[in-house]
Amino acid sequence: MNPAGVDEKTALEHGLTAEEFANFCAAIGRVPNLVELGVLSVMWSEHCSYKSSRAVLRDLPNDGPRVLQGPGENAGAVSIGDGLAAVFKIESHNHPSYIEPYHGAATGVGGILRDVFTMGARPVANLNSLRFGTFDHPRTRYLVSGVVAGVGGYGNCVGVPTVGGEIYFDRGYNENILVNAFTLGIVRADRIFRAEASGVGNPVLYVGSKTGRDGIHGASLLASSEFDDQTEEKRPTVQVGDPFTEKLLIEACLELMEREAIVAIQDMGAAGLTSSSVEMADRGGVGISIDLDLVPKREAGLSPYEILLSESQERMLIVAKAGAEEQVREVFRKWDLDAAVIGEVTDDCHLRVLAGGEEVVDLPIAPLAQGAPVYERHFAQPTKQAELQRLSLGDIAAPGDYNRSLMSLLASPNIASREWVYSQYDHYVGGNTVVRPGSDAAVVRVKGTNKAIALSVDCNSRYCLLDPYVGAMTAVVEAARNVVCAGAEPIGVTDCLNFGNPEKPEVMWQFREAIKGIRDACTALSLPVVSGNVSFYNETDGRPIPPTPTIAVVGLIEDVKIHCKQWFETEGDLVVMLGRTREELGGSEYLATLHGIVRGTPPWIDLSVEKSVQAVCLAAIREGVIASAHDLSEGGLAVGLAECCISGPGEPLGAEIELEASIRPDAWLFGESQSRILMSLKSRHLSRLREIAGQYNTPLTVLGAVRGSRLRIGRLVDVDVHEMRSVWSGALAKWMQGEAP
Amino acid sequence: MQAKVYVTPKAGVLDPAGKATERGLHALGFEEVHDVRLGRYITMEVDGDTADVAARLDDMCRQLLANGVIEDYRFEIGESGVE
Amino acid sequence: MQAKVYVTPKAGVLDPAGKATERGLHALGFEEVHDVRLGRYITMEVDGDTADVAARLDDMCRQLLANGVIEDYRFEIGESGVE
Amino acid sequence: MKCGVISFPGSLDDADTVYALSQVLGIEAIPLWHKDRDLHGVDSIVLPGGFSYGDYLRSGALARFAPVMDSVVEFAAKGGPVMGLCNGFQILCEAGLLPGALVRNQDLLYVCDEVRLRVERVDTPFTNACAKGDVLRLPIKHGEGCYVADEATLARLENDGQVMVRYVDESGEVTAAANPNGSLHNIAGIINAAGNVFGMMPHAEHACEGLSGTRDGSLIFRSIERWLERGGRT
Ligand SMILES: Nc1ncnc2c1ncn2[C@@H]1O[C@H](COP(=O)(O)OP(=O)(O)O)[C@@H](O)[C@H]1O
Ligand SMILES: [Mg+2]
Repeated sequence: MNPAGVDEKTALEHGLTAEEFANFCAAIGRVPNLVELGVLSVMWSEHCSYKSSRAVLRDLPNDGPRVLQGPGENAGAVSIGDGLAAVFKIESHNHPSYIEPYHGAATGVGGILRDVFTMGARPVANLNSLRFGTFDHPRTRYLVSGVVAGVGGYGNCVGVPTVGGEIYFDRGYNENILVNAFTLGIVRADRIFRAEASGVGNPVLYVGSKTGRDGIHGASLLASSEFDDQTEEKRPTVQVGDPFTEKLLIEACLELMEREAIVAIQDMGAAGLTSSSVEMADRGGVGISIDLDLVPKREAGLSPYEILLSESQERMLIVAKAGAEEQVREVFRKWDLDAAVIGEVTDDCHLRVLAGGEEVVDLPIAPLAQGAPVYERHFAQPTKQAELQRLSLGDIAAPGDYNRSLMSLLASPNIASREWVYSQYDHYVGGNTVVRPGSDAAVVRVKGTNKAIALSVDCNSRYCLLDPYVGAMTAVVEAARNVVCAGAEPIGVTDCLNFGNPEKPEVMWQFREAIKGIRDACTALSLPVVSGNVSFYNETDGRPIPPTPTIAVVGLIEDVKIHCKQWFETEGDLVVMLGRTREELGGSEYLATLHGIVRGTPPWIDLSVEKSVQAVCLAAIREGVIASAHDLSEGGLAVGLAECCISGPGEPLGAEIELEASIRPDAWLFGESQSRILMSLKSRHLSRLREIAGQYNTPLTVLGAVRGSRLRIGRLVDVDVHEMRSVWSGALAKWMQGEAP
Repeated sequence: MQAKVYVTPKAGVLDPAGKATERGLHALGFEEVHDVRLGRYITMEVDGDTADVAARLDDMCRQLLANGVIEDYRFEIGESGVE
Repeated sequence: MQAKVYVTPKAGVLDPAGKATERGLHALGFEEVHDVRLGRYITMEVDGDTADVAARLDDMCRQLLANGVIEDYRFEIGESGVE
Repeated sequence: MKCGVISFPGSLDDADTVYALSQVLGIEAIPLWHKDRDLHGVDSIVLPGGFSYGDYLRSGALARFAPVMDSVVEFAAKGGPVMGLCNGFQILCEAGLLPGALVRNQDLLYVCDEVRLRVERVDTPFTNACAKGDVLRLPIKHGEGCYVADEATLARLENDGQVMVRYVDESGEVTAAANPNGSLHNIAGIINAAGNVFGMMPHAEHACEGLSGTRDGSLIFRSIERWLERGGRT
């Protein structure tokens, strides 16, 4: 055992505080050596230990009748009946994607896929949630094209359809973009695999790609410290993804899982071999001993430190049943992949690592894992918050020309059609896609059943900046509403909490407020949060990003045939709106785009009203009384109507809408009041819809009808639908070419 | 002038394409090959004289032709039409 | 020995990647470039002596490294470790 | 009909093709493994889409050396119907069973979309259930679908009617706007001179069940079925 203990200075260089280092030394009764310090530093990094968030995250509801696996495993799982489970999780890859957009985004997709199939689930759908700076920033176009190409490059080649997502542009992300990737998989409920090592003497196998110097101190440390001018030096540590190998790894692992060979399995993500072995041992209350000489390597001369911390992609760690080694090798040989026994499960609850016959690590598991610090960080409302929320509508002039206002909103980067993005993603592979990107939620059929899953991911970070509590609630209810508009019952949530530096009281305040918002919204809608991810230190030169708690909601459709899309179907149908429009313009896209104002309070949410609105919509779709349903979000009623006219695959349809001028017209047209859904239906179904709405005493307004080839709203708006479509659908491509549409 | 640009994966950076190609060559019976690395070879005509063409090419490589994070590049400048 | 293989689009065959790269360079203000062609640059270590390595490389190119329908190839063989 | 569907490492639409054939169209589908030369007595073969061997060097370049391909070449030489979709098309070109090649899309972007295809020939094993000039709706999803060939080859393809399907607009017209990847002459699919090897970029297998709209892909598989039932005549 190499005794050369390290000093405090080295510990600080590894991102530990003096106190943390002292505590650990006390816990193990000696000073760790350099390799052990490397292990400690990644295990105690924010990324792996959740030391700043764990205490707060406890507030999130994560239980419910459908929950099969809550937070704590590689991914969450909820029952969808028929003995099947939906396994899903969302994860961030923000800093790597800023440094190398293509491979950063690609390896983000690869990582989340492994989290899901490591549980035995076949990945069937991906979503991606993206945030970039504005187009006047010199790097934005480079970052957007790289990230989108990377998400597609990996997902398309690995054979999992990318069926939805979101993309927003805001100054606040100019130097710190967000790339959050979501994967959903399907597994037999009684065949869920977990990462809990057990069985002293069981072999530990390493499978997948060989180990190289990739990403050493990459994800773990990158994601745990702010960006500064030193960042350049971290560049070479960015990993490169190999989706082809991942595809083979998926097939090999799922095939092996059909046999009775596996005790526990876990992907090697951030902090690779170290975190996977420590976490597996910790969950099982056992020890693990591995010999680095047996690890398949890509290049010569890797030090024990490098091998333990390497973040080479497409690798998994398996605890197999004693005697099953050959079975494992056989399956991986079939798929032309490496499989090597590198160690075994032990009873001493230590991590022991051999290299060249020498023991280079001998650490007790407990202090590395549960022993990680938990901080109650200080929090304080930003002093400017009240000022930020002050908005006097009186000073805001109503537009002279509402047609032009609508057109410029349709061309704005945050509202324009996302087709430029999702046309670069395969949304057919797997053969289950029912509703492709372009409607409120994607719908994916569950093979072998009549069922389908609806998916949406959402977050309006402008709302979150103005009021993180309301903003986070909105993210939950909008994602749920999107799923409901497709005809699905929301059954589970996963969240990706992207925030600034948690050591800053203002950021911690934003974080705590957001958690409260998610908690209250999920509780009201009885939605369990079964998995998630926290990404702190999203700052550049001290400026935090707008708080961005991204929420993905998974919904269940009992009969795949009974689902709904957002666009108008037939000339002559009635156009109605569920919910009520209030005079709310705070934080709206309208104020930001047309008045350059980002302030005020975001639209308020009455959770009981939201609940009723969703219940009415779901009942109406299930009874088959409505032809289309579209949730109202950015751009409000006018933009929502426009999208219903032009977002369908066929010829665009017009509409004649009456104006209800009870409030100021721009608020009525472009305000973003929550809990509203636009529907179209046959007039003969109106009375039935009224009854349903009545049962939940939910306001229902008949706005007009689908008619002609122009969108007419009172005497304020009158535009040709083809004109609208060409502007809306071409805008993002134009922004990407550097032309403002 | 004629310019030839060579873009290669940085040493140590994973090169899945090279890896797959090496495997393919082995499968075809070319066991004697190893360390296969796949890069790009870009040829172009550039107006201007050697000195400033070199400077411009360096810009092109850094801005577009090579990805400095994972790739190295070098270039040669010669008279047009000469192989 | 070290081998360098150059694979280039045949003259007359459409080279969309080269065209797109040229457009990209022009967009960045490098108007002086034209006839941009995008090819592959493959390096590898090969055991054996020059003579038979050359023959083997030619096989590799014809069978795998180049697609004769749209691409030309040539290669150089040198001592390992020499740039 | 007993249709073989080959799985190469990195094939992605192989399972979907087997599903479309057996579960949707009620046609017997036999999975074929790349390492296995045995064709298990199939009477038709589909090379599915995907990224065989990662498509890292050139799409389709490595797959053509898989052991099963020797049997495919033999099968094709005897006149057996062989169809390559997307990556399968690329493999058939690399294997020299079809002329020309498929290179990066004109704008270098991967494209996933639904396209219109005009059927140029119906006296073939793959299109006899269509009418000449029919406009089919099929999905595409590829990054290297730009069909290229030298002038002589192109001329021969056009003169001998080897162009099977072309990208067109709703009204069936060949336009630049309807061309999703820059393919010469808007070519989406071609057939060999002997008339038994067919490759196209669009995905017939993803347009059989009609989950997200079109069922036009089933026409292609039904054509093969009919052709076989008629003892190899259209
Ligand atoms: N990055 C992306 N990847 C795939 N699909 C996307 C992406 N961004 C947006 N979309 C799709 O575009 C459509 C519109 O997105 P969005 O405006 O966020 O819808 P909503 O406002 O209803 O949540 C949705 O179908 C969404 O899935
Ligand atoms: Mg949204």
